[in-house]
Amino acid sequence: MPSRTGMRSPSSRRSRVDEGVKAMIGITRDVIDAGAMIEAAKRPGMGALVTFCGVVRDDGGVERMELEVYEEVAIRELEAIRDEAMREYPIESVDIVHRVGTLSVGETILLIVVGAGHRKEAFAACEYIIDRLKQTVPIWKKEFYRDGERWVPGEYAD
Amino acid sequence: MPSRTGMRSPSSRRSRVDEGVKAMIGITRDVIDAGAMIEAAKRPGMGALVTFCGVVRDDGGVERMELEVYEEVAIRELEAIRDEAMREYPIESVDIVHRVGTLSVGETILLIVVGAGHRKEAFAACEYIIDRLKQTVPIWKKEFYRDGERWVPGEYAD
Amino acid sequence: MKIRVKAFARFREILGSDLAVEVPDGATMAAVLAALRDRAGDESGAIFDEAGALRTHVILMRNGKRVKRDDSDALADGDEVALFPPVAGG
Amino acid sequence: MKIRVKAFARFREILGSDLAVEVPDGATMAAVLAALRDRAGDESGAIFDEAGALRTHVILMRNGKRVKRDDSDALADGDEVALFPPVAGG
Repeated sequence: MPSRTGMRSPSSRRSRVDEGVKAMIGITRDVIDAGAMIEAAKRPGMGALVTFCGVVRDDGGVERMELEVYEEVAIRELEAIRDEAMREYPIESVDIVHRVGTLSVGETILLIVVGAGHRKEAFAACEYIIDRLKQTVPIWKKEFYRDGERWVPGEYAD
Repeated sequence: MPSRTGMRSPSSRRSRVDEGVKAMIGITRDVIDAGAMIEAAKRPGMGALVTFCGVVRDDGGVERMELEVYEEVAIRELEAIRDEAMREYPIESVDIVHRVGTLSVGETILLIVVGAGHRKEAFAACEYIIDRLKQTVPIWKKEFYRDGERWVPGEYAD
Repeated sequence: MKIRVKAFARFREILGSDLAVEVPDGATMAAVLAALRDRAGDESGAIFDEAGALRTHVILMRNGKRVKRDDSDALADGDEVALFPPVAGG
Repeated sequence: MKIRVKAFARFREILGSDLAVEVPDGATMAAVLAALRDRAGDESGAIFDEAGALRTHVILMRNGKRVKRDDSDALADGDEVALFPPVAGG
């Protein structure tokens, strides 16, 4: 059984504490605990947290998914995306945890939490982050069906 | 101590089960459990869940907040907003729980969870819902400072 | 007949919550508002202007539905009238 | 000298993961790619076109940085080359 990953007790080896703010950027093989991540992201100046949760979808009979990662590069890209978002939007925090390994339908693949004083910036930054992540972070998914399998094609040829 | 509210064991008297889908629209005096609500919102066809979490902000020395509600009308407005969102966007679920009573800085005032096949619609619908909610749902907030208090002005004269 | 009145936020602080107003059979919203203006006394300025009319930002409901301040329909015994400032939830 | 090669997703299935390629001192990316084409054998068509060039959608990295397929810099012993198809995370 995988353990649960939240920020209070991060089990990802790649968790980082940056710039005096407990920001988590991570790749994990454990279950992602959305509630723990949202609570841990809160700071007194925040009025709005927007969360994106990517989930294994039952897309025409998918039974499970296997995700693989080029980990060193993925962490660096996630950190770069967080830094871009913090520069481009007036937000207070960005946490991103991406899961790899074998996942079943309904399991959380990815959680992004953006905290801000106000909601417009939190929505815009969160959408920016997921769009960028899908373009640049070296992670791949293979879907397994009852009678076959396929690599999910990338959204961008980049 | 307030108990925790999630969809597995909703403690809000106003929880509703609609149209065969376990959608929660609620007003609660209990702590809102974001993780439980996100997990409960998941359906096999969903690939994306976008969550908005409104939080009591320490805005120039706010110590706590008291929220009051015209409950029958608020529930009806929340249901109307959910129905509008489901009609306007290709999404699969909308859950909205708004807390009232006395809250401290950092506590969750409101949680909106939108589930969809794809992310664009989930973001758009979630932002639509919070914008509408702030215009039409009869809830009011009073901020308490060390040396004073004030009613938060509404965003729209409507 | 008896009209139940709900006031919220600043208006609740002025008027109280869950009050009841006695008006003659066939009375309209105007009669309820006049009674509330009297009740508000010195603090009525938050809700009514100098001429005694509801301030423009005040929202008025009858039985949970928005109505205009000059609604001329006769009220019915047991009706619920609500008045409140602009909403600020979320 | 020895160049470490990482391949991901479909390319890992074809080439294996964490392989090493021996090339002469001073060799460039072209030598590594030629060795990988040989290794891929019958399945090289997923990665290389008929003329033996990398397919346009293939992403190539040297020590974690994107490089062009015709990069003419000499590689160094212990360098890590990575190749993979378009990413699909999130």
